[in-house]
Amino acid sequence: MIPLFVFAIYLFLYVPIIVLVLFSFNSKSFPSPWDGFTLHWYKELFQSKDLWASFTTSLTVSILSTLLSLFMGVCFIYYISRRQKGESLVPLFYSNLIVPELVLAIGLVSYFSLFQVPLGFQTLLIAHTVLGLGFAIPILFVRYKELPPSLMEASLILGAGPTKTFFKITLPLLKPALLASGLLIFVISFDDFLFSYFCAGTSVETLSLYLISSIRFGISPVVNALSTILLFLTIPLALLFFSSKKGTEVF
Amino acid sequence: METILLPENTSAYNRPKNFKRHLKKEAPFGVGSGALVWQFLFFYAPLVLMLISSFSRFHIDGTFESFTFAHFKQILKIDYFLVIFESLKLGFTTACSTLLLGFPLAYTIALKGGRFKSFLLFLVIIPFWTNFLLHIYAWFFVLEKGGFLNQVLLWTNLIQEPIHFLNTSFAVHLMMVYYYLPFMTLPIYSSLEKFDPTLIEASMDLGATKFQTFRRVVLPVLMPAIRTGFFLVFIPAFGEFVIPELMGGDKFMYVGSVVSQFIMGEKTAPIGIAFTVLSGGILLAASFLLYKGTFALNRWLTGGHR
Amino acid sequence: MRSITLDRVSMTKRGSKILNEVSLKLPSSKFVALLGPSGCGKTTLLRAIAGFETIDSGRIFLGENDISHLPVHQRSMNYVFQDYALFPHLTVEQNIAYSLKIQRRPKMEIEQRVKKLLKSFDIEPLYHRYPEELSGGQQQRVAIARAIIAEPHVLLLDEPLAALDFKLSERMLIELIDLQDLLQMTFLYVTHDQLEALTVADLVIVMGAGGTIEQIGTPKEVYEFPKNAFVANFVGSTNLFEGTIEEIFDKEVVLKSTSNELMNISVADKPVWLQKNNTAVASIRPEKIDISKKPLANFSNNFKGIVTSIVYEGMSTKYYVRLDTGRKIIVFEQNEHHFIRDEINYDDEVYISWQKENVVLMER
Amino acid sequence: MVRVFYAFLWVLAIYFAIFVGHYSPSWFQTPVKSIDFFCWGDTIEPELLEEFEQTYKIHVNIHPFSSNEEMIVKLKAVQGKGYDLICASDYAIRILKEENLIAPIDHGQIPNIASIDPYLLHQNFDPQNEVSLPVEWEPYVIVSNEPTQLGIADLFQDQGKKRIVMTPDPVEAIMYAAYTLFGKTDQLSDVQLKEVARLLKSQKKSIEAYVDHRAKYLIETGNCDLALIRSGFARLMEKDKVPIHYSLPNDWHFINIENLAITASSNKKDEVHTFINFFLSKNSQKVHSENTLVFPVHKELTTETKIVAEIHEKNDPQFFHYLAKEEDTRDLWVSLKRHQPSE
Repeated sequence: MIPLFVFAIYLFLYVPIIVLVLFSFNSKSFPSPWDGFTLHWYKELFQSKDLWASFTTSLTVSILSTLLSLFMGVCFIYYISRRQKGESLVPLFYSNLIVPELVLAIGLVSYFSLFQVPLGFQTLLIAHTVLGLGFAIPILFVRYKELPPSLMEASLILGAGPTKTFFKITLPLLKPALLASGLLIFVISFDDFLFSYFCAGTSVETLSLYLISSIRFGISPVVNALSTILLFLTIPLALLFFSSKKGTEVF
Repeated sequence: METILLPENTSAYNRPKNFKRHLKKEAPFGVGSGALVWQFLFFYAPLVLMLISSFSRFHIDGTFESFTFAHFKQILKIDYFLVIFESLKLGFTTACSTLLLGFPLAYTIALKGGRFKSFLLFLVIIPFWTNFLLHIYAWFFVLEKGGFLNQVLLWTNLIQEPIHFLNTSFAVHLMMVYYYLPFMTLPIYSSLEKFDPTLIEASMDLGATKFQTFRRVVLPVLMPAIRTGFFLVFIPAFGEFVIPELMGGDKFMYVGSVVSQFIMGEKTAPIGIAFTVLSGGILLAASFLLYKGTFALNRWLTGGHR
Repeated sequence: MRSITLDRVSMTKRGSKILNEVSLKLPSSKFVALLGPSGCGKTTLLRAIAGFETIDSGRIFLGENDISHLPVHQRSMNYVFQDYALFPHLTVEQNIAYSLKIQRRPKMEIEQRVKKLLKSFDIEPLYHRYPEELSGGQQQRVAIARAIIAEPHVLLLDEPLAALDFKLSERMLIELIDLQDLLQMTFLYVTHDQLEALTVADLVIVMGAGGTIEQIGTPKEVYEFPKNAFVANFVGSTNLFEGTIEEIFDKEVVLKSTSNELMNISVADKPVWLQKNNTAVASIRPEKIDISKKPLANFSNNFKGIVTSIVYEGMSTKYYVRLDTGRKIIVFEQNEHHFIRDEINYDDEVYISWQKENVVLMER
Repeated sequence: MVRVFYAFLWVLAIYFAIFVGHYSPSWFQTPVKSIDFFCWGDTIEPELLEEFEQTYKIHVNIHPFSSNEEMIVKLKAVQGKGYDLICASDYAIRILKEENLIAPIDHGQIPNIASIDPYLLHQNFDPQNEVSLPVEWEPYVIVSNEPTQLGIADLFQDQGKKRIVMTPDPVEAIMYAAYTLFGKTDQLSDVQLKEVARLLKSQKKSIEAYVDHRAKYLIETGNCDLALIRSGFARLMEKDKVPIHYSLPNDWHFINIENLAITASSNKKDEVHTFINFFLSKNSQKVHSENTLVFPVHKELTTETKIVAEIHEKNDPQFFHYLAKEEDTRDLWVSLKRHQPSE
């Protein structure tokens, strides 16, 4: 039923993950083959303070940047719902996908150093929100254009003012797109490496920075344990993303 | 919905334009301008300033000194161009190989998936959504000398002593394909979703073989999606530097690695910026050429003019 | 109930004049049909009255006050959309109660009025369902209920029955007529189906291309006495004879058509353009023409021709006849022969005749 | 015009939301005596800092940097303001002295100087230790998975199938190659630089990776056989019971000394002197060296290992510094990395 070639691709995708998860339970660190089951690495994982510090930093940055991007996205869609000529401004946001992240990251770093802005939590939040806007506005706009205009007109003629119409009709109908783009921005911001590497400076450490320093140092099964947990945290998020019908169209 | 702007020229609204009236009229712009301000302040301004600062020298304490071509002079050397070319090659090979793998994958999921369709797609999404450093880490386990792959090969005695996979360009390309596969698969998948299979039947009825159908009907219709997927992989792959550093034992130099070394050294930052601007420009030119290339390819495929 | 008056409303969009100095005064609490070919600007006119489109010049009045510059939500009128525009994320009950909730009416009153409407539209069991779960007819009823619950002065309907099948739309049409009688609310009903307009409306407004009003009148007037060729041809089908006026008698006129048939037409008054040998157009309805194999006596106009094609539609039959003079005319005959008659079939020679009173003479 | 007004409102809102968050913590901190220490991330352990704060009631703010170049540029940019004490490698001390960004140290206030291993004092970059005092040091060793006695020159010879791990720092790599070709040199001519480049490129085909941290992993998993890295890493592997042998190169002893220096602009000289004295105390040195496996400077602690003895006996330590202009170093490194040996 599923051709062998595709099965091979899935194997290619999942062998490293399986090996990774498997060896998070191996008692001895990797070089020796399977040695014995242990949860030792998970205990050590929960004791390592700075890992969870970086985890919470990443979490707060992603959540904040997602909320900020969505908030500004919704405001922008409100402006478009009130002034149709606003739609000509949407292409301004398409460039976020065209310009390579590296160029934007370097641009931001030099921009901050030019204005003596200290690199830290704020600069990282700014960088991630710029990224978020680049996703939020196009996705919300596509979904907004899909709504039949007669719905908004119906609400207006029934006595609701343009603002009330936006909150009672347009916004609820945008919810699936909000959920889809919100999740997407959260994941991209949480897993982002480039912006953390350049814009976070030395005072803030995100999960990616912690990972890169521990990987540069070498193998430690604690990272295996962390990966297993992160994998199982992603599954509900992906299920949520799938539940909103609009999910797959986002690409 | 037509704009319900109160037309100024009509009689009822010729009262003197006081500030309050104007404030009310522009209120929606007020609400919406947050995103615009953010976009200008933190996207367009940095890029423009980056362009300017790559041509200027600053005093130590940051005040503007003079326009100079010095930064560029330091990087207009053959090695740096070869580095940029290397990055273009890396981007291109990654994009092509992900296309070779991604297309059949997307095709199978979309058209042959049946009941498992969302599950199969779900499996593609998971690696895409977890932190890619974990996957690099996972590949260490697989590729190293005593790694999983070598053990399997040894066990099936296809080889006598372990092959050297890690810290080679093979490992770099393997990891690039692994990381960028979902970027290529998902756009093609979403356009295959909308692809109506009757086109295939129609072409078959008209006597086209499976291959001809594929070449004349399926491929051209999906060309826009392939183009999106291609650039969704090509542009970021060009700027990739973590994968080559970790998987390639930092033996290779790509645009990303050059820039990350410069930017980190404060004194060398302007050179790094100049190099970013230079490579960004070349990337844009290359993307433009490739973009045109896909149209030419499309014309060749269909014989049409689009 | 107040009604609508338009005063020289005109609007251009993307260069073409959609509404051209439209002025009309709608009678209050009447069922008015706005009829016209697609693209003649009737929907745009309706949307302009509702406020969805801004007019370039002219004014719109509801009763006495000028609402041309009021925003949509302050014009106390309502609109039924062609695609119903029911809010997908709200239940039927919430959809109907929407306008009252906006006006922040007390909860009890809302529930009570919604229940009453649900009962009268017999969609009682649906109140907890979502729009996409309903059939076309049910959605239409909910849309109308939602529009009238706040008792607006005017209800604007934009081809509400276009999406329904024939049987259902006929039934809905009758329901609409009863509803209008009950509410005594002014209905402005846009349609491109002239049959629908003739059956439903107390007053018909026929709009021509270029956004101008061709004729306003009762259905009978518009059908029997079209003002010009366009109205005649658009409302029901007709046979048009262009020609020049040969003689003028006191009650009668003889017209020589371009294919030189001579036809005498009885004329009530003598409009100014009725002069000897200037051009005019005569219109004779197909059902007003009699057809038979044998020549018929005491008809004021008689012609001979050959049947070129026959369209049998069960209740009625249409004969396409080419006269000796080469002109093609359509004859419509109800199949209610009580006695057997000789069958008229393809290629037969027939005699065509009609009375001069049934011909309408119109300006060129 | 109103639009500009609204846009400006947003700019204010953003500025307020983003930047007030940044500066707010400093408003709440109770003003206690504090000094600003500009150093590597792991120069000093948090527990030592707490101990120092308990005993002397001085809080130490750590400002981490990731390379000597970054530290030098930042100090120049602010003319040292905002920092009281810095920790810099040997060659950086020479540059800071020339730029007179660092102030003389009052040896009188630091009794612990007496306990510093004399061998580490009076080095050429600061003969009288006038402006700097060593706080930790590390030699560079060759690590391999079987006992061998190699020199740096051997690493450049063809090692057959053996895989080598080399330093990621261009300055170090150039010095290794230069010393192998021309012996002790201070400055390289363009011709010599080209030869260095050719040597490094010829070595590349047996190079496994240019890393320092990950050398430990590559040796553990048998991916490479030889590595030229700092002794700290080698001792870490020894601690993790990895079967390796490490020894000083038999031709050159490269060592790196980290030194403390007081910024010229600092107005808290007394607090800084007490901190330096504290850091040089036997206990702090012991805790620090055990934690980071670097070699302490304290006299009694240094005699532990045979490597230290060997260095003392040879007494010819080499310190890393630029042998060529920064631009040429950079270009060489880019072309080396881009060079594709015909594997």
